[in-house]
Amino acid sequence: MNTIYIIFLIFLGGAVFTYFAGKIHKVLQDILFLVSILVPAYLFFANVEIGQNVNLTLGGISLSWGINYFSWLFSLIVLGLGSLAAIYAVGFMKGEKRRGYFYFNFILSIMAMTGILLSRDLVSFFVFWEIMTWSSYLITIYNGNKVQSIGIKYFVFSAIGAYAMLMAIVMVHHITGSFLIGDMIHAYPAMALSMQIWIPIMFLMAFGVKAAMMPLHVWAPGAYSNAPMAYTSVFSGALSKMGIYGMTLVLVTMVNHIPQGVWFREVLAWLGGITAVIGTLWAIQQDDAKKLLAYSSVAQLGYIITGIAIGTELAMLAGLFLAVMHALFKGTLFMVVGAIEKQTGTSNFTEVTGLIRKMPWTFLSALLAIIALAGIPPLGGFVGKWMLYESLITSNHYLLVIVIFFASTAAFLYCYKFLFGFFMGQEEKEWAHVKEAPAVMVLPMLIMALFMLVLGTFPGIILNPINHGLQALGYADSYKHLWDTSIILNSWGNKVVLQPILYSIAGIFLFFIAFLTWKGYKNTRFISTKDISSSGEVPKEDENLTFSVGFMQPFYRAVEPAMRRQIDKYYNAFADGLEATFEFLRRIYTGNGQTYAIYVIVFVVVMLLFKDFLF
Amino acid sequence: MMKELKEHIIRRVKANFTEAEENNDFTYDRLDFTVKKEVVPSLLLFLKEEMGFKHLSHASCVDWLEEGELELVFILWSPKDKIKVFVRTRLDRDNPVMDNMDNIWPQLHTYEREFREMFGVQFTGLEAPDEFILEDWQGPPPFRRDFDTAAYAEKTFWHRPGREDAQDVRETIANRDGEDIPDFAKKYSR
Amino acid sequence: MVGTPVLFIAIPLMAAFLIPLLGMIWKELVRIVPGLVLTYLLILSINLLDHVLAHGPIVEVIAGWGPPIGINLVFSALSGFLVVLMEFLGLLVWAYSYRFKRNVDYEPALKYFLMLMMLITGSVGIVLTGDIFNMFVFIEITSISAYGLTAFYKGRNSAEASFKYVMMGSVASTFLLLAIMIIYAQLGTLNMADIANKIHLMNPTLKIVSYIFFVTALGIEAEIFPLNGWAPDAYAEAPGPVGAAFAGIVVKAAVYAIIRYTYTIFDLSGTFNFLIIIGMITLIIAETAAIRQEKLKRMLAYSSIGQMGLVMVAFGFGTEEGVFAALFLMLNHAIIKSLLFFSGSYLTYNSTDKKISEVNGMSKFLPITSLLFALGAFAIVGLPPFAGFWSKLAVMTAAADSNMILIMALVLIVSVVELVYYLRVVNRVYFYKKEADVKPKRPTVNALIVMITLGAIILLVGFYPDAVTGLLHKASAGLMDKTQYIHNVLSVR
Amino acid sequence: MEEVLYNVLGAIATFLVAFVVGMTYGGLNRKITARVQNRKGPPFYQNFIDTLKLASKKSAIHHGVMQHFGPAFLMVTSVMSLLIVPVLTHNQWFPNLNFHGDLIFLLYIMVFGPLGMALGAGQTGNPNSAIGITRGLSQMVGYEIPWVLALVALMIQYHTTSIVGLMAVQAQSGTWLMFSSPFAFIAAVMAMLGMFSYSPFDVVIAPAEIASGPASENGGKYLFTMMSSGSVFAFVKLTLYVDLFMGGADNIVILLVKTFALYMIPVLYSLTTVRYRTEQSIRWFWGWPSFFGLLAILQAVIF
Amino acid sequence: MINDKNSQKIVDIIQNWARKHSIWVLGYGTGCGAIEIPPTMTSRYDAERLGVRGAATPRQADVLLITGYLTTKTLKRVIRVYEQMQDPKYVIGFGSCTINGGMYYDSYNTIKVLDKYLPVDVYINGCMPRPEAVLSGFGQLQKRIAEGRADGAKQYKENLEWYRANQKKIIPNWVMPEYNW
Repeated sequence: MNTIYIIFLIFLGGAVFTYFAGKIHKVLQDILFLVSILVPAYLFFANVEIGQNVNLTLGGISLSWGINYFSWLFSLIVLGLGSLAAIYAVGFMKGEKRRGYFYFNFILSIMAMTGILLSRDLVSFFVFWEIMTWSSYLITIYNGNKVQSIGIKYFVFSAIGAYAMLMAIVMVHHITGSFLIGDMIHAYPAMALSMQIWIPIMFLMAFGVKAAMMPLHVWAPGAYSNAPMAYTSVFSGALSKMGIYGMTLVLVTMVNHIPQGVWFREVLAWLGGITAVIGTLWAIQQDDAKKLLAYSSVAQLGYIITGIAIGTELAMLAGLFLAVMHALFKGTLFMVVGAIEKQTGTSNFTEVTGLIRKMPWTFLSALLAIIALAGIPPLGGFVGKWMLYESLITSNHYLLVIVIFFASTAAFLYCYKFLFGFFMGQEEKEWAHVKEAPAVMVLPMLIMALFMLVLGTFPGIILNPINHGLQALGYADSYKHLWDTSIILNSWGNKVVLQPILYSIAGIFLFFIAFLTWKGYKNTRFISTKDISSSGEVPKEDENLTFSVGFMQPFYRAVEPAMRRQIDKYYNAFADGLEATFEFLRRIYTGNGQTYAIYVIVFVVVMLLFKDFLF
Repeated sequence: MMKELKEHIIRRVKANFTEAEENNDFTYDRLDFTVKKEVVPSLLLFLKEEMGFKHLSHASCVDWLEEGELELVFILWSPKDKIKVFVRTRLDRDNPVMDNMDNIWPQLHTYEREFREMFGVQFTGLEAPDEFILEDWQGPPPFRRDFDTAAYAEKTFWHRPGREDAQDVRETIANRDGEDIPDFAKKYSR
Repeated sequence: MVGTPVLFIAIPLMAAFLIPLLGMIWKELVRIVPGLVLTYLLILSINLLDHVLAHGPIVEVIAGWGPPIGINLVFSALSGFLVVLMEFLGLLVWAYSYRFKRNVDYEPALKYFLMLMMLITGSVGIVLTGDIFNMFVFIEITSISAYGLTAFYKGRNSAEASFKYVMMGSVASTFLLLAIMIIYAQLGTLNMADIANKIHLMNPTLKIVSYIFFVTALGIEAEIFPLNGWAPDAYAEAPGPVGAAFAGIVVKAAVYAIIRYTYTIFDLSGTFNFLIIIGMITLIIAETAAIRQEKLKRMLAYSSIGQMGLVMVAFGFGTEEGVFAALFLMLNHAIIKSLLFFSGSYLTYNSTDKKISEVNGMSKFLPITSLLFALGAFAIVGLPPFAGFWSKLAVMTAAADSNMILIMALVLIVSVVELVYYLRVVNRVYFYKKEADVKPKRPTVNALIVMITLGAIILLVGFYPDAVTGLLHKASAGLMDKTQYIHNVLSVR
Repeated sequence: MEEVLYNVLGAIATFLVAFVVGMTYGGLNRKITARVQNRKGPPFYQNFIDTLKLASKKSAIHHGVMQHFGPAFLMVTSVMSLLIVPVLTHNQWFPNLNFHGDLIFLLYIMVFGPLGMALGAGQTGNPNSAIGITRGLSQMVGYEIPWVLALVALMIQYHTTSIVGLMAVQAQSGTWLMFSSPFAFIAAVMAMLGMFSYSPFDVVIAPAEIASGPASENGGKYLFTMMSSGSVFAFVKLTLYVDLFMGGADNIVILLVKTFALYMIPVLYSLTTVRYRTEQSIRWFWGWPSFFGLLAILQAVIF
Repeated sequence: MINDKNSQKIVDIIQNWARKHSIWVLGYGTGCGAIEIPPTMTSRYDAERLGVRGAATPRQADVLLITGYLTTKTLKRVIRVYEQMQDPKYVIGFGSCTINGGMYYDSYNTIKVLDKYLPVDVYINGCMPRPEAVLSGFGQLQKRIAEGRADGAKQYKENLEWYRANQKKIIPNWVMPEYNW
C-alpha cells in the first residue's frame, strides 16, 4: 500500500468523517479536520520520494501518480499553506454554522491540489482539477444566497477552462495514444502545426482562468472576496498557483521547443503586465479590504505570469520565487482580514479604525506582509521583484519593465491604504471592546511573517528547490551564476548581497529608535490619538476625525479616465445576448399538438427532398 | 412725484390695516408705520407681496428704558418705487414676546437669534440653539441699557492697577526689566 | 435457473392478465405481484446475461417456425445489457411508487401498476425481438401504456399532454407500418437478419424512403429534435416515477431500435453523419430550452432529451469506441436521470405548478433527498468523482479519435450551459429561504431506499468504472459486427 | 573585523559630511529664496540653528510606538542610500557598502522612507497627516515613472545595472552621460523636481492647508530626525545624479560644485512656479518627463 | 563631568543661543494684530533674518502671539493651543488690549490682563504695534531667552492651579483635557 494511496485515503476518509463528526461533537470535528490535513502533509514530505511513481488502471485508462522536483516545490506551497490555513480555519470557524460543509470542501480542495501535483497523466490531472474547482466553488457560495451569482460566474469560467483542457487532453490522446504527460511532451514537437498551436492555447485557457490572467480574471475579485477568509488564503495563495504550475509546464516543456513559442511567451508576458496594472488600479479604489486584497492578488499573479512567460532562467527563478512569496503574504493578509472580521464583524475600511493598540500581533503580521507585498528590501518580496526587473531588463523587455514597475509602485498605495484603513487613525468607541484574535489564528500569521523575513535574507532556502525543479524541467543549473544562499545576481554580473543589507538596515533602525525613545525619556509623554492639534478645537468624545472615506482620491482622480472601460461590461452583454437567443429557441416548443404534427411532416418532407444528398 | 407715491402707499396700507398710524413728515423717500406686534407679520407679508417691498434691508431692536418698552424696527425697501418703509412695533420690556417671522424673510432668523441673545426678546416657534455669539454666557442680555458693562467687567475680570491714575504703564514695564526709559519716550511719560 | 428469453414476455403478460383477478381476492396483491414478477425477471436477466457473456448470444425460436418466417428473440450482450437495465429500473420505479399511491384508492392503483407492467414488457420486447413486425407490436404496447400513464392525474393538463402524445404516437405507428410494408413488399421477409442479408437487392430509393419512415417513427418515440414536441408536456404532467420510467426505459428502447436499424439492417452510407447532425441539433435545442424553464420537471425533461441527443451523436461516430461511449452514456443517464426524477418529484411534491422557485431552502426539511438531488446534478453534469465523468470522457475520446473537433467543442459548450441550470437549482435548494406557502413532504421509506441505491450506484461507477466497462465493451463489439449477428440468427434453424 | 570597523567609521564620516553639506544647502536655498523675494534672508547656517533648537526641546509627545517608526525609517533610507551611492571615486576615506550598488535596489530603498514615514504619520490620528500621506504617495508614483524610464534607458544603453558600472563607463569613454544620453538626463532631472517636493510639487507639506502634512504631529526630537534625514537624503540624491550623469567626483570640492549646480535646478524652478494639485502633478509627470524617458529608451535601443 | 554645575551652564548657553536665533511663530492670529505679522515676515522688515519663521502646528511652534483683544471664546482655544506647544515656549502679547484691556477695558467679554491666564514673556504696546515695534518685541524676547529668563512654561507648570482657577473663573463649563504635565 504505497504512501500516495494512504494520503488520498486519509484525505477522503477524513473529509467524510469530519462532515459527519459535526453531529457528534464540535471539538472532535476540529481534531479530525486537523488530522486529516496535517497527517497527509507530514506523510507527503516524510516518505514520498521524488521519482517513485505509482501506476494503476481505472476504467480502462492507465493512471500514474508520482512527484518530481518541480511539483515538489508547489506541494511545499499547497501543503505548507494548507496546514497553516487549517490551523487558522479551526479558530476562524469557532461558532460558525455549517462547519461540516466547510471542512469537507476544505479537505477536498487540499486533496485535489495535492492530486494535481502528484498526477503524471492527463486524466488524473483533469479529475483532480475538476474536484478542486467544484470543492472551491462550494466554499465560495458558503456565505449564503447573495453570493450565488458570483459562485456560478466562477464555476462557469473554470468549467470553460476545464472543458477546453479536456478537449486538448483528448486530442493529445488521439495523437499520442496515451494520456501520460511525458508522452505528450515527447510527441509535441512532431505534431502538426495547427495542433502545436491549439493544444497550448487550450491548456493555457484552463490555467489562465485559475491564475486570473487578464481576460479571464473577471471572476477572481468576486470569488476571493466572498469566500470565507479562512479558505481565501488557500484559495488565492495555493489554488491560483495550480494555474501557475500548469502554465509553467506548458510554457517550459512544450511551447519552448517550437519556433512560434516566442509569440506565446510575449503575449502571455504582456497579458501578465496588463493584469498587474488593472489589478492594482482597481485595488486602490476599493473600500472593502476583501475586495482590495482580491484585486491585489490578481495583480500579484500578473507579476508571476510575466516572470514565467519571459522564460529566461532568472525570470523563471523570479516568477517561482514570487509565487512562493505571494502564497505567504497573501495568505497572511487574508488571515489578517479574517481575524479582524471575526473580532469586529466588518471588513470595511470606513467602519473599522484604530485597531493597532487592540490587535498588535495581527498588526505586526499585516505590517510584515505588506512590506513583503510592496517588495521592500529586508523582506522576501524584494528578492522576487528585483530578479523580475533584472530579468526583464536583461531580456530586452523594455516597455514591459515600465508597466510592471508602474504597477508595483502603485501597489504601495493600496498597501498603505490597507494598513491605515484598519490599524491607524483615531480609536473608535464602538471598537473599544475588540480583543486580540485567538492564539490559534495569530500563530499561523506570525509563522508566515517570520518565514518571509527569513526568505528576505536567505532566499537560497527556496531558490534551491526551485533550482532543482527547473533542472527537472530542463534548465541548466543556475546555482553559482545566478544566486548563492544570500546573494542574488543578474546575467550582467550585478549582484545584491542581502545579509549586510539586513544587518545595516536593522542596525540603523534600532540605533535611531533607541535615540528617539531614550532622548528626553522623562519628558516624553504618550497622549491618545484623540488629543491632536486640530486648530485649537477640543475634539468631542464621539467625534472621529480619521480620514478613511475615498482614501486614495487624488491618485484615483489622476487615473480615472483609464478606468472607465471595464471588461465586466462586455462579458455581461455577451451573457445577456446568449440568454435572449435561448429565449428565442425555447419558443420553438409552442405547446400545442398541431404545430408538433406539422413539425413531423416537415421533417419527413425535408428528409425525402434531400435523401440522395444525405445518404 | 414722491408725494403721490407716499399718499398711494399710505392709502393702500390704511385700507387694510386701519389702526396702523403712519408718519410721513420726511422730505426724503422714507415712510414710517407703527403697528401693534400681532399685526406685524401680516403687514410685512402684505408689503412684501402686494406692495413690492421685496428687500428687507435691516431689522433692529431699540431699548426704550424710560418707557419700559422694547421697540422692533423693520426697514423694507422697494426696488421698483425706490422708497423705504419703516415698520415699528413696541414690546413690553419685562416680558418681550414676539412670534417668529423667519418664514417671510430667512435672514430674519439671524436677527431674531441676536435679539433673543442680546435683548432677551423671546420668539415663539424659533428653533435654534440658545448660544449664538457669546459662548457660555451666564449674565443678563448684555445689550439692554440697564446692563452696566463696566461694573460687570469690574466684577469678572481683573484690571491692571494704575489705569485710573494714568500711571505710565511704560514705567512699570520698564522697571520690571530694570532698564531706564529711552529718551524719545520720556516726553510722553508723566 | 434455466430460462429462455421468451419468459420476459410471457410471464409479465400472464401476470398482467391475472392481476385484476387476484385484486378481487385481496386488494394489496395488486401492488405486490408486479414487484415479485419484476424481481424474478431481473434475476433471470442477470443469469442469462452471464450465460451470454460466457457462451455468446442465445437465439430462441417461438412456436417452431424457423427464422425467416417465425418470430425469434435474440438475447445478445447488447440486448441483455439493456434488458437488465430496464428490469432494474422497472423494479426501482415499482418500489418507489409502491406507497407513492397510498392515498390513491384501489381502482386507479390497479390501472397504474398494470400499465407500468405493460410498459416494461413492451420495451423489453422491443429490445429482444429479431422481427420488425414484432417490434412494431411491442412499440404499440409500450406507447399505449405510456399514453395511459401520462393521463394518470385526471387534471386538464395531463389529459391534454397525453392527447398530444396519442396524436404523435399514432402518426409514428402509421409511418412505422408504411416502412414495414415497403420492406415486406420488396424482400418478402420480416426477420431482421434475413432483411439485413437481402437488403442489397432492394431498389435503392425505396430503401432510403423506408429508412426515413423508420427513423421518423422511432424518432418520435426517441424524442429527436423536430419530433419531440410532445415529450416535455408528457414528462411534466406524468407522475414522478412515470417520468423516470419514460426517461430510463421507453426512450432507451426507441434509441436501441433506431440503432439496430442503422447499424445492422440498413447498409446506407450517410446514416452515421445523419445521426450526428440530428443528435447535435437535439442536444443544442434541448439544452438551450432547458435553461429557460421555470418548472423543475420540464427542465429535467428537456435535459434528458438533450442527453439522448448526445447518445445519438455518440452512436453517430460509427466506431467501436463511439458505441461504447454511447452505451456508457445510456447507462449513466438512466441511473442519474431516474434519481433526479425521483428526488425532484419529492422536492416539489406539494407545490401546485412544480415551479423551480418553490424548491428554495428544501435542504433544511428534506436533507437526504436534496443531498441526493445535488449528487445527481453533479453526476449528470460530468464532474469527476461521479459516474457522469467517465461517460463524458469516453464520448470525448471517441470524438477525438474520429477527429470531430467542432462536434466536441459544441458538446462541451452545451455542457457548460447544462452546468449553469443544474447549479442554479442546487443553489436554490441549499442556500435560499423556503417559500412560506410550500409544505415539504418527507419521502417514504421505500422511496428513500430506492434513491440511496441509485446514489450508491453513481458513486460506485464514479469511483470504480471497471465494474461496467467490461460488459459495455462486449456489448459494443456485439453491435458492431453485423455478419456475426446475421449468422447467429440464421444458423439456428 | 578591521575592515568592518573601517567601514563603520567611513560610514559615520560620510554621514557627517552629508549632514553638514545638506544643511548648508538647505540654508543657501532659504537665502536664495529670500534674496529673490528682495529680503535679506536668514544666515546660511540657519538650518543648523533650527535643528539644534529642535534637538534641545525639553518636552515631546507621541501617539504610540509607530510614531517612532516614521522618523526612524526616514533615517534608515537616507543612511542606507548614502552607503550605497559612491560619494567620492577611488578615495578610500569614503568607502561604503558599495557592492556594485545596484540601481533597482537603490530605487526600492529610496521608496522605503516615504512608506515608513506614512506608517508613523498614520499612527498620530491627525487627519491632516493622513491627507498629506495620500498626496505624498500618489505624487511618488507620479515621479517614479520618468525616473525609472531614465534609469532603464541608462541600464540598457550601457549594459549594467550598477552605479559603479555607469561611472566606469563615463571614466573610460571620457564623456559624461549627461551628454551621451541627454534625454535620460532631462527625464531624470524632471523626476528630481518631484523628489525634492519643492514649490510646484509641495502639495504634500502644504503648511497653510494641511498643517505641514505628514509631520503635523511631530515636534522636537522627531522633527529633528526628520529634518536631518531630509537634508542627508537631499545630498544623497544630488551625489547620485552627479555619479550617474556627471561622472562622479574624485575630490570634495568638485563634488560640492557639481552638486550645488544640480541643486540650483529645483531651487530656481521652485521660485518661479505655483503649487500643483496632486492629480495635476501626476498628470504633469506622465506628460513631458515620461515622453523624454521614452525617447531615452528609444535612443538606448536604437543606437 | 556631564552633570556638574558649570558644564550644565555651557550647555544651557549653547541651547539658549540656538533658541534665540531660531524662533518659530505659531500661525494663529487671535485678533486684529495678526495683520501685522505678514509685513514683518516679508521683504521690507524680514523677520526671517532674525531666525523667526512660521510653524504650522503647535507641536512645532515655540512662540504663541496673542495679537489683540482676547474674548472668552478665543481664550478657550488659546489655552488649548498653548498647552499643546512643547516645553521652551513663550507668549508675546501684542497691543494694549492684552496689557490692560485697551479700548475694550469695560467690555463684558474681553480679557483685560493676559498675565492672569497665560505666562506672558513680552508685551508690545501700541494699538497694534507697527512691524518695527514687533521686531523690537522679538529682539526683546531674544534677549530674555539669551539670559535664560524666558521660562514662562516652567512658571505655568509650577503654579498651574492659580492659572487654572483664573481661567475657570472666566470659562464656566471646562471641557479641556487635563494638562497632566
